[in-house]
Amino acid sequence: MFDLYLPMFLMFAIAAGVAAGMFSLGQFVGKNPQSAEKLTPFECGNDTEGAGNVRLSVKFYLTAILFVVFDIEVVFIYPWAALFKGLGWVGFASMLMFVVALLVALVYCWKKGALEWEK
Amino acid sequence: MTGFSGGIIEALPYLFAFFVGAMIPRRQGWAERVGIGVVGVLAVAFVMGLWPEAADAEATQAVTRADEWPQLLNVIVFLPIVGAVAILFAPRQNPKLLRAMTMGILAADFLISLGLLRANMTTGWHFQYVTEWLPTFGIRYHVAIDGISLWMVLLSTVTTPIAALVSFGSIKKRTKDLCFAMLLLHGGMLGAFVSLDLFLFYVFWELMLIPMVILIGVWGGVEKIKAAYKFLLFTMAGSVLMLAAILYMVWAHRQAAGFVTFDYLAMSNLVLPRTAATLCFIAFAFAFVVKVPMWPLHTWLPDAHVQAPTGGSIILAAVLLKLGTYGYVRFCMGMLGGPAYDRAATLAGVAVGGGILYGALCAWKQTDVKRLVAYSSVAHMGFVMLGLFAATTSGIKGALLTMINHGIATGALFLLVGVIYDRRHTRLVSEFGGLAKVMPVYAAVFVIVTMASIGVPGTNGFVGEFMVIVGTFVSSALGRHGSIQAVLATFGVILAAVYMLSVVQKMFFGPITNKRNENLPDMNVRETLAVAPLVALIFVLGLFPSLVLDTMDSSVAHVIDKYNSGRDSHRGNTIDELRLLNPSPKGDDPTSYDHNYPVPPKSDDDESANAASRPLSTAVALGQGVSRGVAR
Amino acid sequence: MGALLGNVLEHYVMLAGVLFTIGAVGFLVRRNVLVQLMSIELMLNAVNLAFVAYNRVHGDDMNGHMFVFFIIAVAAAEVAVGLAIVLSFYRLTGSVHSDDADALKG
Amino acid sequence: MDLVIALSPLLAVGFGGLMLMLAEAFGKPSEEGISKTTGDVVDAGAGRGAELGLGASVVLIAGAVMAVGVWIVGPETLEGVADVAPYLLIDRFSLFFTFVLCLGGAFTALLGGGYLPEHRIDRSEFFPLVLFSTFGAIALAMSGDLLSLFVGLETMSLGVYCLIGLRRGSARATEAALKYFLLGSFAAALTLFGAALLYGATGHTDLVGIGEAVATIGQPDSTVAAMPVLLALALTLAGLGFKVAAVPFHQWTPDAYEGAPTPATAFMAAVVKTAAFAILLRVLLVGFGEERLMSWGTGWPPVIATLAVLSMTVGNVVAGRQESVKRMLAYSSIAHAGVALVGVAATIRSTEDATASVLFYLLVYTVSTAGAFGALILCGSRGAEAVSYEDLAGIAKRHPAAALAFSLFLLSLAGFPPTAGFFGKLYVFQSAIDSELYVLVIIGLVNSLIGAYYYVRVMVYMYMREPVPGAPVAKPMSSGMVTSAIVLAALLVLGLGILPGVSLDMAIAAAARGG
Repeated sequence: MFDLYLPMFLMFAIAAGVAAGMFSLGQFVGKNPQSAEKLTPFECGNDTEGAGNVRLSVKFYLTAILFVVFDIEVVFIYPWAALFKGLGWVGFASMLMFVVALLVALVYCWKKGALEWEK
Repeated sequence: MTGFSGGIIEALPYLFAFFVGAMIPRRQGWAERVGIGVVGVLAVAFVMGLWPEAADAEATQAVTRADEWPQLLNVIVFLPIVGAVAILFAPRQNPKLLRAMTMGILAADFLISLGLLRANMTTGWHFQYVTEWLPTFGIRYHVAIDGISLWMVLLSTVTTPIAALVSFGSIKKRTKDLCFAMLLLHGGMLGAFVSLDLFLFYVFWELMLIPMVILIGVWGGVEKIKAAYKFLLFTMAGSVLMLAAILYMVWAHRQAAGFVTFDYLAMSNLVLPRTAATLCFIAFAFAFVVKVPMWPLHTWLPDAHVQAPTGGSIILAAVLLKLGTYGYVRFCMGMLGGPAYDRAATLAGVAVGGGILYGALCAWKQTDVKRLVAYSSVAHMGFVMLGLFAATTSGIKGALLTMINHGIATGALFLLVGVIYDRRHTRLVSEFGGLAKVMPVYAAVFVIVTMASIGVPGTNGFVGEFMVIVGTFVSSALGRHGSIQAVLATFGVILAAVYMLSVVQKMFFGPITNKRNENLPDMNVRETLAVAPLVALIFVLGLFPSLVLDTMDSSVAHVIDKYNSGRDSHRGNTIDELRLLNPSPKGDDPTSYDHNYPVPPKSDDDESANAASRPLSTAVALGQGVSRGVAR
Repeated sequence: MGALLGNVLEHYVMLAGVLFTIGAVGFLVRRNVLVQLMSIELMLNAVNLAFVAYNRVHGDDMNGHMFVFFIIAVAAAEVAVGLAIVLSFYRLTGSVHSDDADALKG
Repeated sequence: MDLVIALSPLLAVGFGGLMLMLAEAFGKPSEEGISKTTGDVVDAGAGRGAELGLGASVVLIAGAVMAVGVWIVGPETLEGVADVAPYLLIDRFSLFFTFVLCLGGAFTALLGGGYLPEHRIDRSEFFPLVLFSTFGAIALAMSGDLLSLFVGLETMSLGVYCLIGLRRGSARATEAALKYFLLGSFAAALTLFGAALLYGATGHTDLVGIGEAVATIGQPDSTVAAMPVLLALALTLAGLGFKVAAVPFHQWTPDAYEGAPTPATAFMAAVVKTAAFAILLRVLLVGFGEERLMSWGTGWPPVIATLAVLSMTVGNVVAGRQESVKRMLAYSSIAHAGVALVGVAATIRSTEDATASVLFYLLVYTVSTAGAFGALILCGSRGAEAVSYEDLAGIAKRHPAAALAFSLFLLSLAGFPPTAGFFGKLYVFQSAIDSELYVLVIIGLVNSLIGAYYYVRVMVYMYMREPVPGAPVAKPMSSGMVTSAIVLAALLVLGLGILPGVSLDMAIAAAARGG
């Protein structure tokens, strides 16, 4: 059983060794002065202002969640699409109800202003 | 007789609903009043529809005696309850109308209950009315009276109007709640006295609780709430155990006879295994002993009386205590005779020692008149229970008579205490002195009622206590203790004289010690009108007790032979024997006490079949439904 | 029986059990609400793994896989609602520490 | 076509929910709605609470009426029912529960219609959420398969999480939602893992298949191992125990009940608990209904009996010491769950009677609790919501009708005779005595004694206590919808109390003929 997966284990081992090697080399070989100026977060050259965790506006969260929720429904449409021929009208009607429910949800979100990006 | 009045009875609920609906005053204009009246009628029709049996009277398969009108008891019990509901719709703003309605309903109820006296009390149940209430549970609406409960009903219909008359005099605020509580309490008590179905009895037994708690709690004295809680929790604790015993007996009857029923006749026909019978007896006895109250569980009574308003404590003393003793006669001695016989001697000792003697000594020490009268009623109820434990004819008759006498005498005493409380707003004996000079009529009435409560020959108290003591002397249930207990009870009578006369002397005779007592007004018309019937009854019953005693003969004899048959079957049975006493009761002849004995339902799905359960098959059917059809 | 060798099924079920216990302990022990959310997701995924492994054994019907689809969909909805609640909780109390949720006492 | 008739209650509630969502999104906000909202996006449903509440209650009452219709038509005769069979079992058992759940949902919608405008909570998403949660609850009550059990459970719970967290402004509501969410999803994960083990052990996900496979444990040719089934039984009991709020899993209940707006609390106490009991009964009686599992020695009855005793005792004792009436009602709902569990434990011998008693008890409990919360809402108005005992002091003088209604529902919850609560309790204890669980009955009766104490304590505050001069006094509010909900609940409580014949036979029929 073990010999079946031997090549895979070897490949993992080599990858891990290379990655670990790069890090440890940088750590032991180079000199890294801990000056205060070096420890500030790097913001492409200009210096930082304001608190660390800036308050993100809700719209980022809203869009991400709406995407996740609506995208999951695709999971149900795939098997239905694969057997489309076999299911006949009953299958079509039930999937129609499913899609209508999603449509109502989408219209609701849209009308409630969840999809507005810039006011 | 029944043709025309039957028609009225059928139309009564609809008329009543229309009258109540149309009476809501705030709506101006006739259209709205008629409209609401019609809605009321429709509501009653809907309720009638829900309960088909009640609509057609002949569904009641039991034909009662020819000369007795079957609906009489229903009218007596449900008039106050329907009246209480009607009071809710009456306007809150004018108390005069509310008081008039309540007094009218109570007076009507009293007059109707006089109709009960017309039938002579031969053997068997009278004015019996049976109808199916919950067939699947074997619960029937089964009401009837016999020699015992007849006088309890009359005592209640006499004292409640008097209590209402007095409390309307002294209580001016929140009259609507007062009327509602009084009427509901009255209906509950009457229902408990007449019901012969254990479930119905339990419903009325609990229905009485809340109005009494409201009476004590809303218009009571200083710490009225503590007293109300105490009263509620004591009684609830008792009735909860009784419910468990009822449920067990119903289950046992189902095993023995095959069909489920809550009926008293069936339950009294049942012989339980020895330990189960004793446990059920303890549960029932506990519920009734709390209510009586007997010595260890009496602490709620003085608090309840001291805090309750005058009207409330009159009803509490006159009728509510009798439910405990009536319950003991009917249910403990009637159904569980065996264990009652075994425990009779010890319980009688408690009744004499704890009730009569301890009660008298406590009364003697009291400074507050109302608390004194409360302890005196503990002593009197000790006499009643002693008579019941003696279980001889004269003992039980004496006990029943003492119950009526105690109701009259103590009711009158509380009424009189209320009279001086309204004037001086204090109940301490030391506050009063030499009232006889200031209030001669009041003093005279008080002395007469004290004579009755002490038991001076010529008044009703004497007859009852004398018969109880004679009964205890010759009782077989008490065995060799009987004579000692009789002697101690007689000594108790003397103690009663001691504490009552000492109070009368302190309050009425001797010089007027307190300035404020100088110009107290004597009893006004309302109070005299209220106490007059009680004083009259004291002398009527005192001189002609046979009026009451003769009617009890057949029912007391019935209780005693049930008690003895229970004793014999209990002594004879082995540990786990469960059988019916007489397997073929004659259910249809009106003169026997087994009239309207519950019969197994004749419907096709035989009751005993689904009693034996089949756990898995029904469960599978439950989930299976039609899912078998799916071929996956 | 599916094509899988008998004892391999135990490996998968063992793994699912271990993952589930990690999620449960993580939920009970950790105080940060977001970590609790993540540990619930971990538990749900452990259940997914168990379902797929068992479905391989009861080969003929696709019950296990169907279950997994529904679990994934519902888990997504649950996360959506959970994050909304955590967000409003964070807005009000300024912290995601579940010990701060002590406004309701008694 | 029969399928549409059979599923009509479910479809009605679902479709009603969608319509309400659209109405809420597209409706024009009422004029005073605009003035109040401060946010830039004016909520279309702002100020529309009353109308949406009415719409939601109409939809739910229609659902209840359809359930009765299908009951009269007789679900056995509709053959279309077989297509959707293992997932949604349309039989008398689920139709009875559909009726009770729709009734509970209708009460919540009515109470919400009165409560939300009064307390300026302008989130009229409340009503579509109530509809979707009831949809999930009905699916849960109908489900005969672990899959639809999970989906129904989650649909109901997600709706309720949002219902609780609706008042975004108040920290208490958000915290209540957070606690309920965390524990609820934890419970769902436990149930799921139990389902996975069951599927693994028996190869079936539908309850009847599991029941038969479990019955073959121990026979020589059986492929089912006992260990995973017992573990699954434990996990499912734990998961459903959370939902039913039995004692060891009840920590979330008081906080969630107190933090949530009162109509949401009524919904949780009535509908969520009833649906959880429906599925608990079905899972235990069908999935684990085999004699060995159902016997007192080896099976789940002792577990259920212990849960019952713990729930009743802890629920009653702690409820007695609460200062807030809402929290007291929360603990009392735990105690009532305990009594219903006594009925479930009683199914070991008299299965039909015990199941019917649990069904009837849940109907009575739903009506009384919804009425009690309604009366609590009626006793408090905008600034002065009635929550603690002191708020209710002396309200009998100011608002006698509300005080009388509240007392009626409290008496029904306490189990006093003329009301339905007494009959429900009596029926459960009678079936428990038929199965010879005497100790359970004694404990139950003693607990109803303790219960009577703190229910009457509320009445004492209302009738016999005067409000403390300084304390804020709850002014009773006047709202047609809340009053109509209370009148309906009062009629049902008294009707079921005095004439329970009709609904009792329905409960027995529902429990007996599963098909």
